[in-house]
Amino acid sequence: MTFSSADCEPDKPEYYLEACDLTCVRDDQVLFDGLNFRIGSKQVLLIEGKNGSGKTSLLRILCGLGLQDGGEVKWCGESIERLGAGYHQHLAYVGHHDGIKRDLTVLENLHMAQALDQPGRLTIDQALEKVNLWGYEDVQAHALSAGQRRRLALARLLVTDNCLWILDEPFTAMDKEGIADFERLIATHTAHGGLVVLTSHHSLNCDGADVQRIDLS
Amino acid sequence: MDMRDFFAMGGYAFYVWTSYGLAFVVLAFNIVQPLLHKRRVLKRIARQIRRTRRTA
Amino acid sequence: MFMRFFHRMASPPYFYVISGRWLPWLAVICLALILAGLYGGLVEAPADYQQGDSFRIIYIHVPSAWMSLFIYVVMAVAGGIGLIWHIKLAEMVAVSSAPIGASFTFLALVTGSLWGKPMWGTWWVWDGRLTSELILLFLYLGVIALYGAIDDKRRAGRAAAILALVGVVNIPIIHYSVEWWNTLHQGPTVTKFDKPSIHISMLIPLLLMAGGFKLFYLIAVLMRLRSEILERERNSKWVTALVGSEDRRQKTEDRVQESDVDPRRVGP
Amino acid sequence: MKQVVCMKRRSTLNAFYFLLKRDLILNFRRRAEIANPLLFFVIVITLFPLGVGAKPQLLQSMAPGVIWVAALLAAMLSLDRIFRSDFEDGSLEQLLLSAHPVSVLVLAKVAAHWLVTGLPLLVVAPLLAVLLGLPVDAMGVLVVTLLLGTPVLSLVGAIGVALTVGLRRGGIILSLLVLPLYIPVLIFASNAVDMAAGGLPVTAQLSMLAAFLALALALAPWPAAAALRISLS
Repeated sequence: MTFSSADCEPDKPEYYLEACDLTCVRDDQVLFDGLNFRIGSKQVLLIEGKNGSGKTSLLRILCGLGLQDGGEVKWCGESIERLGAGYHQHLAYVGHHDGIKRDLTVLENLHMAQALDQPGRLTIDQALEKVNLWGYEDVQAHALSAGQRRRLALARLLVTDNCLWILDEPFTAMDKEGIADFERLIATHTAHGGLVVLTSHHSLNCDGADVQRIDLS
Repeated sequence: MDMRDFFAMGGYAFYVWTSYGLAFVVLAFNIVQPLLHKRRVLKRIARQIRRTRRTA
Repeated sequence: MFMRFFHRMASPPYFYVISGRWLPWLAVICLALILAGLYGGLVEAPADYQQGDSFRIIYIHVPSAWMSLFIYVVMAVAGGIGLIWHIKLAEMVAVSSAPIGASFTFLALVTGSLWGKPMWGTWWVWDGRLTSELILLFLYLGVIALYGAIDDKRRAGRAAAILALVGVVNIPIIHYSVEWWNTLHQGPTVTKFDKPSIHISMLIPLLLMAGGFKLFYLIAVLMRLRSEILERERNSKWVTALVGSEDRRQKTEDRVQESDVDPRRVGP
Repeated sequence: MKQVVCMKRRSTLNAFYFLLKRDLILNFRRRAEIANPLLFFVIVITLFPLGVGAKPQLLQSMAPGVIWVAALLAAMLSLDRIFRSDFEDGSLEQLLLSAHPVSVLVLAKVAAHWLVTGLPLLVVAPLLAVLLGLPVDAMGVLVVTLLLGTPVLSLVGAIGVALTVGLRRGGIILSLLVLPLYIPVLIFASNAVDMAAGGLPVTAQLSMLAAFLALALALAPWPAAAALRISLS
């Protein structure tokens, strides 16, 4: 099954992510067992659970970074292990470590992100506008505050072409106004047919997006 | 070849018997160590079962 | 039929039970082989005309040198299978073979130097084969150290498998480089360190010992594998059932011992 | 699975170029760190005459081996820098999740590392060879062996670094994993310089080094990428 870049437009609604009885054991502790879910376009999956309940492990398994002890993750019906780069081109992941090089400027970080995947719909200026980091182009990342670095990591989602967002507690170190902005971004992304999987302690009020919830604890 | 000649090994007794002795030690080590390891593992699992049985 | 056998063997509980049954028989055959080889080598075989009785070290040195290379290849192949088809058992075979291979390499090195001492008067000769053996020992220690350094045992197994594969690709390169390097410095004057042209009565014990060592490796790796399986599957039901039943049997034995101890006699 | 339309392949080259440029920028932003392997190289070479005495005849016969062992150790010590900073700030995960094959990206990082550590060794080595009294006509061959050898050190070293990137004390184990794999390069390179010092032909040794380079270029990135995937899992 080939994916030409044309049909990677998020507006095509037939993408879906599926987990088939996923099992994960971290040093003797069964974090989750026989986990099944499926989310399609325009849907958001919120993963809740107290600390240490395996939220991050689940996200890393969904990205193909982590290794599950059982079960399988499928993207459009095909196992992500076999798809490899074919799956990663549709995926954007923001983990605990924001993946921002401290010595590079904002602009260089975003150019690098675009080089690693495909340039997305928004230009860099538009993306910076949306996460209100406009004007910070030449600032080196180590000069930014934690919240600003978080927003830069989220700007990376906007400048690259991806349908699936996997976010690990995106709202940490962000102020109330930043959270509201980002919830709007999630809403527009899903409106365009994108999928979002995220973990968060805050209650997510994304009007218009069909939110599923999974509680791991 | 009576016993004394046998152990003398034509004057090379030291080299021959240390090699064979070392071989025996190495082979024995490779048998004994897994046994000890297995016993330790079994004991740890047994303790874990007792712990889970008491809390369950 | 073979695929079905191989498939069922890959499941840890089945493998644990089967290997438990085979071990005693393998041990008996291995012991027989080694004793026959020892008898043939130490008593039957005539002394070498040139080296006298010191040549009998060959019956330990050469088989363990063969084993060190053989085990590394088995480790790399098992590691490769474990990586490509995600078979946990193959990964465990690779990891369990590393210490055994390292001990055979160490044995080959020391017996080589013990054999070299009477012939050349020095404990260590920078001979091509001994140097390759020493580097092989470093490769083994690398795999063992890497496996020991990573806490998550599954990840450690896969990392060690990759290192073993990279190592096995490098072994021929290192071997021929060292051989070529050896001809540079030593020159052809040194008697070939090879086995002396071997008479049939000397060859039989050598093959017996080699067979015995291969069987010994199988036994040692099975034993390590069984405890590795128990450790990795300690949460699974079959292990708890197995250990549970053994635990209860252990308790009943303790209770029986306590009751027949004469209360009057003061315990140690 | 057939890879996607040719537009993607061009951008894999583009990604390679971008990652190479990014790493060079990062290294030049921390220029001081480039000097460390060079200083180590110089210090190790100056130690030898102090250790074994300064008899010119002895030094000259030892010069090729000493220079190459020092170059090898300097290259190995700087290997940690390839993935360490990326691992700590999470951009290594972004590399693994990129749309392009990871082995190409690993090749870019190794190329950047070689340009920053291997190449400077090439420049400094002839000057230090003078310290050890290496005859002048061997300088050319010394530089050629370093030119062919140091990339192999970086490529093979990248596999070792990828395996130990997740470990807290990975440095010690890295040397145990990587040094045995450096031995063929050391043997042929130092012998080439030795022969050149004696005025003998060195084509055989240099062609072996070139063969090692070709082998490493072809085979090393794939296990390094697989090792990264495992270290981050």
